[in-house]
Amino acid sequence: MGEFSSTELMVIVAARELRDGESVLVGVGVPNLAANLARKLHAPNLLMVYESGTIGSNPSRMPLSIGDPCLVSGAKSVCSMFEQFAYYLQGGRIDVGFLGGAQIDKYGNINSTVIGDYKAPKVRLPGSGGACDIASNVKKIIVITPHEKRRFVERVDFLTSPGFADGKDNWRKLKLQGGGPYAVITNLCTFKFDEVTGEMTVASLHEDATLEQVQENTPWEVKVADKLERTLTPKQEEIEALRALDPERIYLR
Amino acid sequence: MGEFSSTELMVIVAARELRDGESVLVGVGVPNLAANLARKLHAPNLLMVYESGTIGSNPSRMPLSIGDPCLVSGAKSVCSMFEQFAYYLQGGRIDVGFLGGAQIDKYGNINSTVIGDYKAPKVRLPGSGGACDIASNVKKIIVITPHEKRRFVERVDFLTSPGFADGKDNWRKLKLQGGGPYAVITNLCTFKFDEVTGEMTVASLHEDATLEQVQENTPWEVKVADKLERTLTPKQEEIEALRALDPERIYLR
Amino acid sequence: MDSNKLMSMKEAVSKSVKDADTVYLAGFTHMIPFAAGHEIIRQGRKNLTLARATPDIIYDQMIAAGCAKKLIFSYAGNPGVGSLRCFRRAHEKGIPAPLEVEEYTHFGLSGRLFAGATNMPFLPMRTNLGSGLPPENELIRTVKDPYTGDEVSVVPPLKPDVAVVHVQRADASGNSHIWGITGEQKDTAFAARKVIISAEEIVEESVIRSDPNRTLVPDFIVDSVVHEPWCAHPSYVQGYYDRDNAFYVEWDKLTKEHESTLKYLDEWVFGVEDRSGYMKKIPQSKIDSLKPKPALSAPVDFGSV
Amino acid sequence: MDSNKLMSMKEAVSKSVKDADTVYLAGFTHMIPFAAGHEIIRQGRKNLTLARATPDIIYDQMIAAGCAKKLIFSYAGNPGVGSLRCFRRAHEKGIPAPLEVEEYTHFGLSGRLFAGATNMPFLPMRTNLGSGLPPENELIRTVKDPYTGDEVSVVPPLKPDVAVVHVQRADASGNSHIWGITGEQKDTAFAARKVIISAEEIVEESVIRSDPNRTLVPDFIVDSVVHEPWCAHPSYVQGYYDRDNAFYVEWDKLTKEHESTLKYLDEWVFGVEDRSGYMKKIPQSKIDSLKPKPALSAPVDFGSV
Repeated sequence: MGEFSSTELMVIVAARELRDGESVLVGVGVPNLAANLARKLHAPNLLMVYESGTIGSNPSRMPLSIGDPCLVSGAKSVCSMFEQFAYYLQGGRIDVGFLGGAQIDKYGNINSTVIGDYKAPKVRLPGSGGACDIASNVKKIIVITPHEKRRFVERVDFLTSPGFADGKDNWRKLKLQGGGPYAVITNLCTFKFDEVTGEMTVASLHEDATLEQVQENTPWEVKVADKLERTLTPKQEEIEALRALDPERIYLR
Repeated sequence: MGEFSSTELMVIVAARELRDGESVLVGVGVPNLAANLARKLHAPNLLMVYESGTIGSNPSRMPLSIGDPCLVSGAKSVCSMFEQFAYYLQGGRIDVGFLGGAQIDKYGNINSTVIGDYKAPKVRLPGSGGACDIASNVKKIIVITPHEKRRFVERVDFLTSPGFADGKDNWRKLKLQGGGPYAVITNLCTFKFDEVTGEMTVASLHEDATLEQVQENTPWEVKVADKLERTLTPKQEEIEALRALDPERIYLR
Repeated sequence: MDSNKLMSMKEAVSKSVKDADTVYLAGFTHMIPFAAGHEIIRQGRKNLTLARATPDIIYDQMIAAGCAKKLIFSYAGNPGVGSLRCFRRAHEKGIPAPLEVEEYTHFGLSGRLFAGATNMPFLPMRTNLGSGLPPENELIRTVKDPYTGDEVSVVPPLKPDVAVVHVQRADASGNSHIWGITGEQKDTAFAARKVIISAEEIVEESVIRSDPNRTLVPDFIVDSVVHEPWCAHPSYVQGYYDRDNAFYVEWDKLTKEHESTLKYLDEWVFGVEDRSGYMKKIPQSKIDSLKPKPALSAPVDFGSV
Repeated sequence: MDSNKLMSMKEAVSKSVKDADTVYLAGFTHMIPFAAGHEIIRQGRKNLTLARATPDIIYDQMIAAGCAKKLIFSYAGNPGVGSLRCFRRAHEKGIPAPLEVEEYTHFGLSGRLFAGATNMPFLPMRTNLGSGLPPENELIRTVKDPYTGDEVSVVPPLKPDVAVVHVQRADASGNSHIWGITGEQKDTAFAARKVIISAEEIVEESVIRSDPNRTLVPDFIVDSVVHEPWCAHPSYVQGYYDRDNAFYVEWDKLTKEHESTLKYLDEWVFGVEDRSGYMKKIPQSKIDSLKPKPALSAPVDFGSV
């Protein structure tokens, strides 16, 4: 991949998954870039919502944290933290939520809490924040993550945010109102999820990545979609629009 | 009673029950007069709260309804209807609440819902509004009511707002956070409530009213406090301050 | 998502309100969308379930006009005046048609809306116990508190089919600034499947975005926006007009009989085309007398970087 | 009720914060009351239960200083930067002392505060099920929904002993205008037994009363009012100052070792008398660089009659 970094590739692929008019719960960093990019390119009416309670934000810079006042200046509406989770997320008003984490398994369950044992952690991570709430309530969960063996695991050390549990049948018993995981976007491929089993399935390979590479970096036997696609190469227009969003390359390393 | 009407008497007696610094949930009409009178006389820091969500109101006229914008102009704070009931009443932040109704029994239970049968009403009254919520959550309930036989009843047709249920022991089992009925102020006397049984008890006789008159207008055998008091006659200062609050005599008929 | 949702009240009602819908016209005795109620009457909607904490005169009119089969409420009075005679006539005597009631305390009803707006499974609350209301309403139930073992009263979410929310100012896509007594406006909008915003003023999006904390209803939950000055007459709108109290008092006399009520409806609802036709019938001197003196809020600074 | 509650942060902390209290310094990465945290450290409070959705740098400092025995939280990171090293050192290695944790999702923790603020017996919520959090936290329980029969996750109210809420402007008795990201400020104030308000500006009561919808905290639940400009540095305050992001990045380096952290505390917390002493150590050029361009809200009219 010559003209763009793997982070740039992932952000551009993620931006393409967003539809005009959708409401997106955005985090800081890479998801923020993906949402802003989609807004500039094909989804001008994408509604950006942040878990700090800002609705229809129009940030003048890359927000430094979820509580950055630049998410408020010129926003459509602001509400309290509890109200954001109650009226918007639990209210079923959010179409897409971005999640990340230290580990993910084949059903899209995510760990952002702890490496090792919960009571005697090897590495204590920040924890759920809004992640579990987002996973439980949005129509589509999108995960952006580098494709590394330490991140893709057979079993997460701690299940912070539910994907399709240990399969879609048991997930249904939880009666979460959300639609569950929708896409996992890595530097190698885009996974979608099997409609019946809820298992992660390679849907599209990026650039010159191969199924072998994907398998090498995934500890379980990867399922492949019946119609495996080849991801469209990022266009110059996409790359330029993206770089203009992060001129200091804070996130586009 | 020569120089003041029985309504004026009741309002003045009610105003005296309010302590400086207390928070009072005020209704329109007579309770509004009592609270404003107390504020002018001995309780400048009385906090007036209305169920429409206004806190620290400073109305420039007698409010026309609970939703009168004059309760907002110059108030300390305003919140939504649900928030008023949740943060203030259920939050245990209100000391005194005024209630009225068509019927009251000897435990201070109030009916403001229906005369006759609920399903086939003889007279359909407005219903609880916030009354049951107030009765369940304030520290002291004060009732202002003309002393009439049709209002004081053995058993209310419908129990809208709980007083001491059918006695304080059973009331305790409801585990309401409020303190229950505190005073019933009529044109003849002030009732307080027996600490053990929760029964209405004549605490103070107004002007030249007699226990016989009270008994005649109360269908059960009235209990009398060990130390029965004589209500202080309204002072000129009280009467004048009250009349200035309702110059058009909308409520002071 | 169409960002310009402006249309007439006639179009908005025709598009969003169907027979047998559950309808909630918001406003806790403040900013009651009378113009929407009148348009629903003119369009002859039937079998509606009317929900409002305080039915007020507007639902009295809709009940008299025969729009309603059921009322969900917490205080059915003419605020500051007395009874709602049309409500009572329907409920007590079945005139013009029997009226079913479903009744709560204010906390119970506003709690149902809050639970509807936030999609809570149910709302536990410290009220109802000891009252005669729960035995008459099987939707008021109890659960056992898993922390104390106590019995706790709960109510279910209320999710109206249509909400009409009147606001002081909105932009063309429906972002709405509301101030003064905000009542159940926000909760009603979030609880409902379809939302009609009517506004005293339509302003530029930049006015809304200059103060996002004031936006209680964001555009993406709004279906229609109606520019409807004086929508709330005879009720009040903070900063715009006072209540026409003489009318509230007069309503008590106008509605002594069902026939006299119909005469009012004939003249003031069926006899006009829309709200501007209604306002033309009101003397200018009356209109002038309802306008308040201005009292502007101190500005705040939303600057960030 | 004393209507003038103005005092220094030193007096307010001394009066309201006791050893072993549960303390909540509010602010969802915005308007974090750093000055209150520093004063609590200076006064040597011990065995505190520190509650905050986002512990942020301020609790990292209090943990390093040995004030805390327990942390109640939902996201323990350095927002936008990475880890909170002092939190991790205490929790993973017991340095300077073991740190117990009680952990929720953001909705769970903000829901506990909401339930505390409104004195709800418990709060049912659509989250937690399927997550590994409930098995590790016995306060997250379930009840059976009396309408659907489904299992529903619930959390209990959280009622801190003391809340510190930083606001843009307050009057001397504590009525507080808050705007921008209002986070959990209101809920924290209502949930707590004692409330300390710190404000960028103390204004006349008339300024507050010109816009009562903006008053998220009313005076009668407030115990102390502290006029503390720049209280939230290095975090941000809408309309007043931007985040000192260089410090957030630097904190990651400063805290690589417990000893280097103590060195920071010696200089910037123990080495100054109060917030104004702290601010004197910051170059004017840095202070100037954090000030935003003004962006005033469009006024609204609160006129009634």
